[in-house]
Amino acid sequence: MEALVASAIGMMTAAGVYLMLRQRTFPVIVGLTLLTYAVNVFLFTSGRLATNMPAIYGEGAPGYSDPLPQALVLTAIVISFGMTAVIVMMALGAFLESGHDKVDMNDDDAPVDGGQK
Amino acid sequence: MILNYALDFAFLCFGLGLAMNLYRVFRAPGVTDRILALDTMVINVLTLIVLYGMRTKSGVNFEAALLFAMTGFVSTVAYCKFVLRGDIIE
Amino acid sequence: MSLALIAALPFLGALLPGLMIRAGKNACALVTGSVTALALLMLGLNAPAVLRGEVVQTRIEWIPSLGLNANFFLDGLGLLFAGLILGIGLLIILYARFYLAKSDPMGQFYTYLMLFQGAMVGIVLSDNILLLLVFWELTSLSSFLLIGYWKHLPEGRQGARMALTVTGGGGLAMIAGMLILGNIVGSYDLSVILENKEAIQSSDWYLPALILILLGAFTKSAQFPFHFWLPHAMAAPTPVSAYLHSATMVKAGLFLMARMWPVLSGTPEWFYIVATTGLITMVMAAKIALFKDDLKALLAFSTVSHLGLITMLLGFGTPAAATVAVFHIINHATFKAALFMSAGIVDHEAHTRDLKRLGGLRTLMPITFTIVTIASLSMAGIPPLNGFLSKELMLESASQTAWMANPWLLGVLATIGALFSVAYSFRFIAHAFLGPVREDYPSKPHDPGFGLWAAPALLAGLVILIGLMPMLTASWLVNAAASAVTGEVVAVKITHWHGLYAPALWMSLAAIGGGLLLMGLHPRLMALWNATPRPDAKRIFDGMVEPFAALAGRIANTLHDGALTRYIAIGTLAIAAVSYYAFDTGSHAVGTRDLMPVHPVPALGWLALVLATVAIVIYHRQRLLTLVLVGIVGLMVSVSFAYFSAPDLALTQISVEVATIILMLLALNFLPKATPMESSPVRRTWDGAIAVIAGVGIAALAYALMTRDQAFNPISEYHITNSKPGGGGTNIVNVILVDFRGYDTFGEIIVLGIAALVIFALTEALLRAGPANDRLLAWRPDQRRAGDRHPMMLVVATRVMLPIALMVGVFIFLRGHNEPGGGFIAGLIVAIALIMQYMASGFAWTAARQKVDYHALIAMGVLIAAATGIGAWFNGLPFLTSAFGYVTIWPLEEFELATALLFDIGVFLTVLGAVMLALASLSRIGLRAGETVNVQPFDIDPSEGRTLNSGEVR
Amino acid sequence: MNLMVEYILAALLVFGGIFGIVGSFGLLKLPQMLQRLHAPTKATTLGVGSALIASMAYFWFYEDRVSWHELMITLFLFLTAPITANFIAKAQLHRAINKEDLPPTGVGTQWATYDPEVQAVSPILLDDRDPG
Amino acid sequence: MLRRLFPHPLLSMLLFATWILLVNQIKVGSIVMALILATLIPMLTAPYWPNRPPLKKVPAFAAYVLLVMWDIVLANIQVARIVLFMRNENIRSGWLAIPIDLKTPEAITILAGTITMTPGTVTSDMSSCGRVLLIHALHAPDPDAVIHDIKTRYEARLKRIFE
Amino acid sequence: MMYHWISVPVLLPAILGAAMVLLMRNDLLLQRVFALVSTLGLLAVSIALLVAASNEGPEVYQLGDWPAPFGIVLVLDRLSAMMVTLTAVLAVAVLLYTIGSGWDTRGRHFHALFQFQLMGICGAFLTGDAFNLFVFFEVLLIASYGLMIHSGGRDRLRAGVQYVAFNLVGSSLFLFALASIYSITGTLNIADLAVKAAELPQGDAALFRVAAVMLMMVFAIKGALVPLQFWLPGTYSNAPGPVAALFAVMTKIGAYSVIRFGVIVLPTTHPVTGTLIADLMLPAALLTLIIGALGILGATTLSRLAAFAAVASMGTAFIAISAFTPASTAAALYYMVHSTLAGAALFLIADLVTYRRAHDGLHQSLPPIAQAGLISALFMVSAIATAGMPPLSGFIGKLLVLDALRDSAALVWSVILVTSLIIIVGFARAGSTLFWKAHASAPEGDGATHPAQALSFVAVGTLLAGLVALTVFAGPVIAWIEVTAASLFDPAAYIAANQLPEVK
Ligand code: NA
Ligand code: NA
Repeated sequence: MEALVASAIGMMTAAGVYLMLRQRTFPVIVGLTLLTYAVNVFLFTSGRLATNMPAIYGEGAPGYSDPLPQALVLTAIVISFGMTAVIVMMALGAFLESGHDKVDMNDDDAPVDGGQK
Repeated sequence: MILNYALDFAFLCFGLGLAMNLYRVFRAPGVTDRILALDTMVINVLTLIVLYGMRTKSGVNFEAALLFAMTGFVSTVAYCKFVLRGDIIE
Repeated sequence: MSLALIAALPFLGALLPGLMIRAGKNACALVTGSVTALALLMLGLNAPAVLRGEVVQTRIEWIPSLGLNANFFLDGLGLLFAGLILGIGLLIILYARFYLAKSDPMGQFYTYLMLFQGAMVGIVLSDNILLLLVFWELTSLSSFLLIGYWKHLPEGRQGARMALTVTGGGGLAMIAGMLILGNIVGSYDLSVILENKEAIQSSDWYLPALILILLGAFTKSAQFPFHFWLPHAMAAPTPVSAYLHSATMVKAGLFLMARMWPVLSGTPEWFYIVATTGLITMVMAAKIALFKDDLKALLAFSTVSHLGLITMLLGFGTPAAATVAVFHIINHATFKAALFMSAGIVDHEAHTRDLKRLGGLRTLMPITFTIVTIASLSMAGIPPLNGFLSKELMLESASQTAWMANPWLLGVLATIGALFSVAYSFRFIAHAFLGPVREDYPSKPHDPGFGLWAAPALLAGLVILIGLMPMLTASWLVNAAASAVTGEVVAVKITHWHGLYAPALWMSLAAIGGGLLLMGLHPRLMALWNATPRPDAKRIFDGMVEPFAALAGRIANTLHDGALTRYIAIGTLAIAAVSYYAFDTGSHAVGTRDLMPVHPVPALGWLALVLATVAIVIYHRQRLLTLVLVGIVGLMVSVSFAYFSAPDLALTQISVEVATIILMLLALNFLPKATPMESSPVRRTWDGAIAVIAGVGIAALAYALMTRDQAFNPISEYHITNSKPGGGGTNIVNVILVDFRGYDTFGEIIVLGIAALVIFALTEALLRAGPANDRLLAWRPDQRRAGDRHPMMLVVATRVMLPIALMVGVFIFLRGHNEPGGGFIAGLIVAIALIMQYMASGFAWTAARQKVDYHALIAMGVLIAAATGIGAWFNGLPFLTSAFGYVTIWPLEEFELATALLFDIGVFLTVLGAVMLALASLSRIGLRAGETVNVQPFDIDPSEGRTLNSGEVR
Repeated sequence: MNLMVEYILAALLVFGGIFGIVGSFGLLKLPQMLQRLHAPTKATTLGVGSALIASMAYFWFYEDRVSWHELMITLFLFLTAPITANFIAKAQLHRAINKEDLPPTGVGTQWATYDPEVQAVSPILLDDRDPG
Repeated sequence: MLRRLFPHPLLSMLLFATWILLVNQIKVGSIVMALILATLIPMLTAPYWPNRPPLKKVPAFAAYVLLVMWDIVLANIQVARIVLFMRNENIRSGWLAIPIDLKTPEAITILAGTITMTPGTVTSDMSSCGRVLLIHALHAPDPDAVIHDIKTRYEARLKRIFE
Repeated sequence: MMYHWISVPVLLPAILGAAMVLLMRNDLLLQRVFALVSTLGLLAVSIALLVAASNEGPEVYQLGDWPAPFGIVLVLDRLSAMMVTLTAVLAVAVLLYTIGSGWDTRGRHFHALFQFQLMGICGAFLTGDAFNLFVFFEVLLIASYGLMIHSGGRDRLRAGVQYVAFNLVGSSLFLFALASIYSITGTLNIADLAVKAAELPQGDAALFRVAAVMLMMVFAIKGALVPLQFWLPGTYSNAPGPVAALFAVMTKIGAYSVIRFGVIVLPTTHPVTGTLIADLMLPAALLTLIIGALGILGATTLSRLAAFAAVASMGTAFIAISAFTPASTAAALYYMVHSTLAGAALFLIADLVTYRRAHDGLHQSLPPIAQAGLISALFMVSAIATAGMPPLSGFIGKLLVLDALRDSAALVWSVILVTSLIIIVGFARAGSTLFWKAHASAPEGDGATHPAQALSFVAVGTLLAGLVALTVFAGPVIAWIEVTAASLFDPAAYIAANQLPEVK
């Protein structure tokens, strides 16, 4: 199972990185989302894998999986949700301001050096 | 114990169902098919969760299953509304 | 203390002109002059002791740990230089008062001048080489301001930059040299360093230190090949030139060589570097000076030449030569300052300083003519003026020194230098003042008022005085200074006549004769000179600096051109490479943990996840489809959390998932629905390779970590043990969230709250007048839109489902402490329920019926969470210390009252408020884009058999 | 008794499994999109319902605790399935089906999905106020 | 007063039951909590459900629910047969337009939902006057029979219950 | 003694930020007053903490009353107190400038975001927990996203997207690193990490090294270390002036974290990581300095020049840090304080210019601006400071760095000194174009008239006064910092303050 989980993390990372290297904001954001999934699962696995051992008293399970990474992942999920919301909105704003959704600023009408404030 | 075999059978059925949904997601003439496949997938997955709960004699994931049903519905409607109108909250 | 005060006075004085300028130019000049005079007076008070051979010291601790202290000392050399700086400074102040035009901001000028003066005084009084460096670089800075004083002149700006570049750069080299010196000796105090000649010259670091320090000295003193900046600095107002380029700044380099002479000189390295450089500079600059038509340029190159002369003398490394150098420093200061000021007077009166346009001024400006004649003859080395005295001694020294075992080379070359010197000095007099009076001066010249010629006249007087009575007027100073330089008692004997057999006599005569000859040949030589292509210093400098600046700009700006994709590619590769290196160089033991068996259904889930991920990459150009596929990935991640015993995570992941997708759908409405294919196959291959590297790396890391046991018992064992007894909850994950690590959660909800605020603020900005707003107003849907915005079935179903969902939310919230759930998930569930309502009947219709202030929700949430945490203070416990108890209130069952629950309410409110505020903001963008608001919950009313909400579009 | 319960449970599971797979299979097999819509809407829902009931009963009889959550889920699915189907059908109508291929409403009006009138909205524009 | 307190009594009952289902226990505490929530939440959501459906016969409604549940089972068997055993080219799918007499949105929604969940039909759209439903039938060799079936079996009952 | 006060630098801005959103969302005056009062309060508290930290050893604040390493702790030591105080000083100046220049009127929620930003920064400095550091990184980042795009505009938004995207990669890397660390050591508390990491079994070495470099690279992103510096110029030059000024301390958070972890958890004597970090960091830092210097020389706008100056200053700081000796760390800390103030001043001055010229291009000569004399003087001072010319603290800082790195003098000194020259030339070119060339193109007094903006000038003056103070009192300041650095290299007190249980 460990190999499957690790390869899934790797897949999501690779796909995320590939999409982040695209030239439009939308795939970049999707890429970031995928990377976030990968990170969350990776963080989760730092408590090692366990089935049927939820970290809850009185479930009658033989033991408890490590609850700490779970709490950390929860925090990470929430934070990345906020971040995703912000970048989605910023990408929309950039699109509305410029009329296109290119990510790179070097190959279009925008002056490289900031220009008009 | 026959119940175990039945459970295995159910696992098999819903698992195969999941696989079929997956195939449909990839091979679909249009996005509506994919939305439908995803919707069905959610249902199959939540069933698998419940079956897994039976196998492990634990109900700890049932809220998750309930939430899957809820969110699956909301997201299906959202995708459809997007296809229909573009603006999903207008 | 008094020495520090002498150094500080000019700086304090720098503040005054700006304040006094309102009181008029005279007051301004007077104040500035008084300060300088006061400093000079204080210096004078110290002079007797110094002349007695004592060293006056002042020590103030500044940065003891660095060895940088405000230590000053005054010996003969310092006295000489400080006297020159302050004395000539005083004259310059007087001169400048009358020189500057009405439109020139005089306060600024004096401020810069005083800054410069302070820096110079600081250099010559420093007993700490780091302190000396401070002042050294300050002279570069203040001279930058002075040279660029006439902002409107491009040459001024250019000259200032050039001077700063060269001298500042030299200064930086000197920093390194000084640090090395300090490291060799173990102290940065000059008085200590000067006593460690052995240690320094035997060190491996001697040569680097020497070169670096000399770089500083040579650049400052405009020695070959760094001489080019000085003529361009002539764009400065003449008082500046007179001050900086005769008496002070350029002499700083000489001062430094003299100062370090006891420890650095005497080695072959010193000799060949310093003497050779000086010699080349002397000859070359003298030759150039001859062909300059601009009076100030002529004087500038002459200065370079004389600096070369002095450098050469110092380079000889003998006490005698060093003494001559000291003497010539004095002489050069007097005649050169006088000449510069005179040139300024000519310029001031005739409005030109071009020798081709001058001539015949002798009768028009007799006073100036007299001064110039005296000073020029001294410069030419004509007896009995002071220039003659030192030049003769110089020739003598040169004739006695062998270069590369060649006994006569130095003598010949020195004579040639002197010869040119004679020629240009005469040319100055002849071409400016002699000859017929012309009719075409740009302005009718006549002698200026006393104020302007007083200072040069005084200097000319000194030229004569020293020339006639060197032993009376100068020898004491030369002795004191030379003793300080050489470290042995010097008692100089200066005479006009050294006897017929002194080679210097013949060399001198040859120089004068040759000079006159050259003078006669000048027109022809000038033609030849003009016909010879020469490298133009400015062009060469520009040719080096401008392309370098352009190259620098190209490198930096090309690297940072806003290509995020490249940034990420480079970053990813760097991270991967460094991580791989770190792994490869460490020892790794393969994990021995028991692996978990693979069951078919989880394997199927894995397959779904991987295939969906692959599909995203393949289909990523179809954006809606991408989001559907992201939904699958999210679903699979969420269900794997459920499978691997993390129900809380499953709940959170799936609800965040939906909220994210809805946000992205809302944004996608306005964005293009497809991504164009833009990258080349090569680029895609590259990107793919980078992605694979990252993916494989992370997968390998994950696998390696997962299959190994933790080296130590994880801290979570404590959480597992203490969750119920210490935290009062049976859901350990939740207790960690709201209690053990409640502080994380506090930060996390603030992140979410901020996200909503950012989205709100951004929306406001987009909806202001501007391109975004224009685009929204002109926006038309880019996809065909179906009728029936609010289908009835969904609206009706929502009427039942919304309450149920809210109930689920409450349930999930209340049980969170003990079972999967909690404030965060509950907040999301309620938010999703509301989203359902919004999708059914539209945002505006829904929001209008429930006036909830989302800002307030967020803020209340944060405040409740904070207040809960702070409550613990009143029990003397730290922030976020929880309390819980079990309470029975009839008719309710026994239930738990925990502060953590209150904290969780804060979480709940913030999450709800944040999600809703974000959605509200996006909906406002929709409204601006022409969405309208329905008055009925759905569009079709079957009871009346008609379309509700109908009417005009927009 | 126990055996009886076990057989009933097993039957429920098998029944549920069959319908579950029929739903997904239909999604694969049927040639038209709207035909495919039928399969999961009904079969899967029922299949899931059976499985959920089986689970509920299982916990009731074997684990000695009542788990009503399955009932909640079932209820929820039955409530939402028609809405989902309706939306997917509407989306398919909008995307891929000409209104000429549909029967007339018979009352003179159009089908809502195709009717621009239904898009038409109230002239009352809320001012663009701060909703938060 | 009571109307303000319980704008939708049936909803409140449903919510009450929901809470009990959620907490998995019938104790005094949970009942009190269920009462509180079943009162509060409908009050909170009342603005979104402005009208009050004229649900007249609750027992009839219950009977209707049972009927539909039975039909769902039948419908599934029927669909399963078509999916599993019928060759695709033999499937006679088609569109039906069913005029309806119901006026209440809630009733129409229930009817539409019922149609979707029962034999071979899916409610796909509605006419813009709200008087005709567009139904897709998976296999309807005899469309009129289907329409008749729907009108008598479901619509008539709903009409009795709601109007 | 100061116990509860340790939490105040985080709680005060957090509560005020929330209160602003709740109560004074639509009243700018009230926001300004409260923001100022609260920031001054933060300054007062931080100074009190600084005094306490100077007089006593490290003090640990156990949040939730849970002992370390199980709960999260705040650690007040000299370093964290210093950084918090620096933040507060900077915040006061930036706030004054914002109010004076009216930047806070050009968009919503400036003050709330500003307070949250302060909360994040202070939280990052004070925390003694690695994962909590991540959380506060995110707090300060997301607030910075909002501040960066404050008032919107095309280029700012597009640069903002890049900023966010790149930092999200950084955040992901942070989590990868933290997960690896927890996976290996089972702990998150920094002191506990220090103890446990030193006793790792051989088999964990390679993985721990990977985790360590990943963590350090996260900090390198924040600290704009080559090749992870790309995000900085575009971000800083497109951010509103006062925001860019506030960001001057953000890069220092990266440097701070490198010091905190590099010295305490991963010292060069560490059996597993050894000099790995140091070896990798030095070349990167040298390159950073070079890139920054080239950028300054080739800058096309004043704000980009300021941005590259920030890169260069980080290069210098990291050069010092990379030696990982008490002396070099002290040099780095002094230089960080200096460059925070100097960099901020430069951004504010750039904003003063930009505001008056409506453009801050360095290639166009435009009419002279109002108050050119004063502004050019301020520019000169900040340029001197930034370029490391005497007599200001930049020079002292550079001398300290040079002195501390005498062991690798040939390379390091050459790079630092040559880049210094490049920087000087760059500043001279920029200044003479901006302030001198303008006079060539139009007679003085033709510039548009602008309100005096006294507060803005007070703000810049405050920062420059800080630099002067840093120079004049360099002796005592450096002495204090040397003690701080020494205490970092003897982490026993830091670890003891955490009162860790025995390692099992
Ligand atoms: Na608790
Ligand atoms: Na369905």
